[in-house]
Amino acid sequence: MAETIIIALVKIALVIGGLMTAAAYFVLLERRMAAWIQDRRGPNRVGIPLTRIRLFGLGQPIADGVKFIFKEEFTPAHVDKLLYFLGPVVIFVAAIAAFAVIPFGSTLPDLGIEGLRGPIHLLVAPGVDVGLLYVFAVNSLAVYGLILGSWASNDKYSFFGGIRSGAQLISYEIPLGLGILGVVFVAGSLQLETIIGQQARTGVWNVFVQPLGFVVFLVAAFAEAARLPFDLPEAEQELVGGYHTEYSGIKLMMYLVAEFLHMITASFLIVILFFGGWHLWGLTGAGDEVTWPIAVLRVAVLLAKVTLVVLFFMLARWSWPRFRFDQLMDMAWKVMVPMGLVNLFVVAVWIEYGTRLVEALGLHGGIVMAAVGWAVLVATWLALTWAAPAVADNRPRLGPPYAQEEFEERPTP
Amino acid sequence: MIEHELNLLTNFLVVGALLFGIGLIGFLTRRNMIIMFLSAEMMLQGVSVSLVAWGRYFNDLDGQILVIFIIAVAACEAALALALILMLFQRRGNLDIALWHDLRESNLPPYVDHELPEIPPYQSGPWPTLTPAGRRPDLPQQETDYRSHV
Amino acid sequence: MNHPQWILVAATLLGAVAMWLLLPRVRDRGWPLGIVLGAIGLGLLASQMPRIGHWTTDSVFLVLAAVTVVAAVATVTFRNPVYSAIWFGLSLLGTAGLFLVQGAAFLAVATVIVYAGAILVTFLFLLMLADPQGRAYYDRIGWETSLSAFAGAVIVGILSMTTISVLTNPSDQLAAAAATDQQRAEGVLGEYPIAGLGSALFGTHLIAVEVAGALLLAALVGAAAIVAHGRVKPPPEIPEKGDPAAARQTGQEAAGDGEPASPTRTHAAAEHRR
Amino acid sequence: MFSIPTLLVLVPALPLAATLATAALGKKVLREQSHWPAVAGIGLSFLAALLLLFQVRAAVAQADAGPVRIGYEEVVRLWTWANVEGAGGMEPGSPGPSPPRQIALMDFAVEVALRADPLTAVMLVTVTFVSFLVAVYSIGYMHEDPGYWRFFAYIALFVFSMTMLVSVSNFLMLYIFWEAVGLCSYLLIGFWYQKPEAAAAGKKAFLVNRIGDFGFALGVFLIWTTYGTLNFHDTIHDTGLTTMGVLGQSRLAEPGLFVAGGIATAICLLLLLGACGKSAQFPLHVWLPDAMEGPTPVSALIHAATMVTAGIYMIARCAPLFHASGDAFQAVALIGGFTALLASAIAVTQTDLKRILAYSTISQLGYMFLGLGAGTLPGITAGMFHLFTHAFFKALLFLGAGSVMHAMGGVIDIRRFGGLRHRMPTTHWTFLIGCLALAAFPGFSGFFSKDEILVALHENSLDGPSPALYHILYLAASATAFLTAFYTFRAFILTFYGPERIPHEAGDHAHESPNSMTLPLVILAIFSAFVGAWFFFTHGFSEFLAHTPSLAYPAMHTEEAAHAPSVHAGVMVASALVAVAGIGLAWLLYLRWPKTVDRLTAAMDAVGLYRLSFGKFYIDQAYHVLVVRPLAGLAWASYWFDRYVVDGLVDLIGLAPRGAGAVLRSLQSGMVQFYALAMVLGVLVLIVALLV
Repeated sequence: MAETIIIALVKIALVIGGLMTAAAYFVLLERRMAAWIQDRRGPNRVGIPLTRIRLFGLGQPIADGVKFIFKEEFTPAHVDKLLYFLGPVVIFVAAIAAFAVIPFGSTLPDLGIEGLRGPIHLLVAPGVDVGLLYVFAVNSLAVYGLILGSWASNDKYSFFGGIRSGAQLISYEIPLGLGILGVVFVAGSLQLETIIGQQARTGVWNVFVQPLGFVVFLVAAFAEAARLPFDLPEAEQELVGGYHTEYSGIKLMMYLVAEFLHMITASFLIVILFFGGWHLWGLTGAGDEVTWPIAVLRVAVLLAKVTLVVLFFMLARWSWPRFRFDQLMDMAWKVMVPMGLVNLFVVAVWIEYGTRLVEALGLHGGIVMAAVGWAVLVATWLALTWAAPAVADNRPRLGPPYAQEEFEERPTP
Repeated sequence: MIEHELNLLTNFLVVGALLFGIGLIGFLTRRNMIIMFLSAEMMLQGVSVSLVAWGRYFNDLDGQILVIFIIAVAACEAALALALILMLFQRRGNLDIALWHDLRESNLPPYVDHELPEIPPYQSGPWPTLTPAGRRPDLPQQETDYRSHV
Repeated sequence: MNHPQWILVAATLLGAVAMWLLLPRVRDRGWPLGIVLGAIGLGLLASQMPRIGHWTTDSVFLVLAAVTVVAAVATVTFRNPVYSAIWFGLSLLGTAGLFLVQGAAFLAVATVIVYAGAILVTFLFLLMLADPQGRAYYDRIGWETSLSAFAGAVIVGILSMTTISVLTNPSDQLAAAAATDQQRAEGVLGEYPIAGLGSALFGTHLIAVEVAGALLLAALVGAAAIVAHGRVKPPPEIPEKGDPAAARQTGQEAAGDGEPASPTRTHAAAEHRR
Repeated sequence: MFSIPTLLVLVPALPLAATLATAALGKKVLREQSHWPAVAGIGLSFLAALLLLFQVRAAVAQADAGPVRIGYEEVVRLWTWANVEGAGGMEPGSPGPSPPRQIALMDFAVEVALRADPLTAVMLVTVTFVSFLVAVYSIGYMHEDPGYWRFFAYIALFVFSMTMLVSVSNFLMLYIFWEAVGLCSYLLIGFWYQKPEAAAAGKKAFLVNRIGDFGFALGVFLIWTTYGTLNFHDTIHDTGLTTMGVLGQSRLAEPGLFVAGGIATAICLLLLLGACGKSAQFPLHVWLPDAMEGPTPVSALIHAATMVTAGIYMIARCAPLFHASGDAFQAVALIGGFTALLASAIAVTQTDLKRILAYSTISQLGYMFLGLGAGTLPGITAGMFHLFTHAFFKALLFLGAGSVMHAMGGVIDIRRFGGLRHRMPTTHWTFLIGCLALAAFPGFSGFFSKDEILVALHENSLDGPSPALYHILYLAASATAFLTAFYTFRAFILTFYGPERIPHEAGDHAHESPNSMTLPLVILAIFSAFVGAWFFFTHGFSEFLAHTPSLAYPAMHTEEAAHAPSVHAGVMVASALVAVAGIGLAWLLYLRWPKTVDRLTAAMDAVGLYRLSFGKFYIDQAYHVLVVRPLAGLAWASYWFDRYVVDGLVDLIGLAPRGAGAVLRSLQSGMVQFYALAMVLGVLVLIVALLV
């Protein structure tokens, strides 16, 4: 009992520490990437203090953190004090708590410590049956952090940002769920470990067989993480700083870190659900029995994949302009939800009939399924571009039709 | 272990009853339509807790399934209630349920609050005042106290 | 009526008085006394409830239950509706925890996702949009507080008394109907409870699922229709902050003569056409 | 081509078509030509009736040669209007012997059937002929009336109803057209409905008729329960079995099949009540004089040929029933005699020309009742014969009076005009013929028909069931004859002789009427003069009528009545003397000694007789006091009771919920939470009640 608790505490400490560090350095990475894309240098000076060693600016995150922590904790006079405090705490806690069920690798072999028999799972809370749903639940609580903070700030820019973020996050939770439902169908479980295990066992990553679900999930994950092109809540050109306009100091840091943690969470989920998690063909093996090299390799593969996805996030930030808010909503309800439903339908039909058919025909299930998946993606995409060209049309419009109707004199009932 | 399960059931049922009763009180007394709605949802929560407890006691998944349906129905209810409350709010600019008593008997007078509570005055903080360039700011004593002198 | 039941009656009465003191009234003095009395009443109630078993389980349950119930009380008693909503969210989290204690993990997660994540957030939106200051007069006047508090407390008291008295001395039938731990470990507390839930949901209750789906669709369409077509006129002038009389005045006027045509609005329409 | 069934249908169908055409087209299309459909329809109907008469005559002759039947009849079944199987309530023919042939008695089958027999044929000819002449006359009389088209629509409808009434073969259908005739009379009497008197007269006719109709309806019910059928004729079923009609030939063949005793008397008295209403006999005669308010052609139509004859026809048709009861005929005779005397006594003093004629109509109808009341075949045929002749001369008189009225600008009071014989020669001569006929001057039609009635009465007084009664009635009839002659010529002399006086209302109208009005007068005058003598000396009428099944009833044919009506010289001479005496008295009094009239009047008034007669024996007033006032009082009492007692109770009952509602209304506050709280408290109460 006590050992279990100790192990759990160790895991928690490792996860939090690692995550904070990772978030800090991802900030640096993002700044450097931005500089690279914009053809400037970026932060490259801060190294080890009191020396001339620069280390490519690797000291910058530490300096930023110190600055955040020691800055004056300024609370404006017109805010709702309690909620103003509660906002960043909620979002930070939610962002951290999501990692309770996210695996960082497969397992470690037996350590040989008395009282600790069996392999050690590389996640904080192993065996949670509702793992994926837990992530969603915690993620949905993060909205509170945004809107409470924004409302408590008693500032119109903050409030606009909070309202926008709330609407956006709630709306995109639906395509997010629809995107993963196909994966859950195939794996037959909500546990992330099981999902990875299924992909590793068959050797077919879900991205190959369910590209449509992947597209839906990827877009929704971008929106959930409020990353550009979906960073409406904190659109600097419109809303000063969005929901955290009035924040400073460590509270602002909590918001920023939480935002990065969301991105990291999304990356983990993308990798785990669609890119096979720790699995890499011919390198990591597929079974539950692990040796030390295999275990380390799996962790490395997983983290490498995650890093790649994070890099993709950052790349995307400087590649696409921001959506307008009505386009954002149209995208969620008119494009993503139908696509998710199509994906769900195809997967359900495949599981019900397709596998048996393929077996009867003696074909390779994975290849056929991948062909079907990509065909569905192409067909859906074509249908959407034909049916809803306005979604892809970024030109300014006069607004929805009823806006004109507003000026019509209606008979009072 | 039947003792354990029985005690568990008792405790959860009492908690469910408490939630139900508090929600009931809230529904009856609060005049904000949204709070009334939340109170109604709280009553549903109380029922859900009881259902789950009974389901566990009898080892019957139907209790949990009923709660799932409660959640689904609550979602529908929330959608419609939100739309309706929004409509009502747009018409009266107010969330007070007591304004909506048009269906009363025609010769009854409308409901009027005879006494209104004292509302604490809004605490306005010190606002910065800007002075023209080149002059020393003539700040009031309060603000000069509030600002740190560097 | 024996000794424990008198304690429960006392707890009920205390709870009624405490709720009355806590609920918003015109002159809302006495809420500290209400907190004290409510705490005493809840304590009395808790003292009469049987302990579950191990102290860890007990303490986990008690903490969760206390959080849930206190948050619920705060929900209905707080003057600021935004705070009420936040407290309700906390109450929901407590309920989710209670579900987890019961072994209903899926329900816990579903409650958080649906209630806290979707429903409550949208209502919080509306609250924030409708009353940005949280200082409306109608949140400071309860309606029939004494009678309602009494009725609610009596219902809780009767339910608690009945529950406790029946379940502490269960009839043979009730005791026999209980499942064994073995059964429970294969059923509701099994290794994959969600799988069991899913198969029950889509097996036995398939038609109910279909009906619920149809209901959801209908509610979706209905809500969209209400919002899209129910808009008759723009909201009237939002009254001065902190002036409940003016707010009430506006509301009464609107209540009085139905939907008066807004002259400025017509004028604006004419302007627009020109 | 013109077989009996075709003609039988054509006779009523043509007026009906005329009605529909006039009603549909009259107001907008025909306008001033609205008389054409009615005149053409009724004229053609008359031709059809005439043809029918000849066909029937031929058929009667053949029937005489053929196998022995009870009279002659031919029934045309058009369709079955209603057939309720097993609707009857009594065993078939239970009061009398129940022959095995009677089956399906219990079915309530109402056949729309028309019958052709001598009685119907004669009636049809009379009705259509007089109606045709009246219609022609109306072309001139109603000229420029705003309701011109409406008038002819009503006339045609009236003729349709009357022809149907005399030709249907079912008591129910008879009743229906009985009512239809009443409706038409209401419409026509109240034709000038803007005039309050006309509207009141129409209403009065309708209401008084209702009393008689009610009796008639009860009689029909009683016939149904007694005989189990309402058809006159026998019905031969497909199975070869026969349902005996009430007046069917098979029943007539065996006199024992008629129900006798109290029920029969009740039936007959009820039917008699109906006949009294329709034929204006005492005590229901009061409507007829008031009916003068209608247009004059209407008066002619009602008095002469159509409405009032319905009662006579019905009693003649039901003669076997009356005969079966035994006493009923005496009641008929009593009412007839009394009415005849009463009406003639009233007519003596009246000053309104049309009113004199109206009372004379009542009186002559009483005469017909007397003839029917004799109960013997000669008596009945005499009554029908008098009806036949009376139709001509009374129509003549009315139309003549109308002509006078037309010329005098609507003035009808005989005291205000006089000496018109030079100004209106045609009217004068035709009116004279009519008066002679009415006064039963020897040689004119009225003399022969009236004489036959007197003969029948006289024979009954010699040997019959109650000779004393019939003797008194004979004397009364003779007195009536005297009075009739007197008042007829009083009116005639005052109108056409003496110094010429013309009321100022006449203006330049005081001249002879147009041809369309005088031509019918001439025709009618010719018939009035000669038709009686013709039939009297050929005996054709009585013999022909005797072939009617109802009248061919064996019991009627007592041994001395089997031959044609005898020429009873004594009675004839007496009646002739009486008539001449009456005429002479009138001539003396009003042309020679006008002063004596005043003295006589004063003398009579001294004992109250004049006033009594002039006031029509105060029967209307008596009705007012005896019937109308108590009814009004009762109605007022009922109103008071209903208004204050019943309504008060109801209001009281209504007040209780209102009071409760006033209390409970405050609960309906419209506040959502109030309702919720009420629900919660209710649940609480239930829980507590359950636990305690």
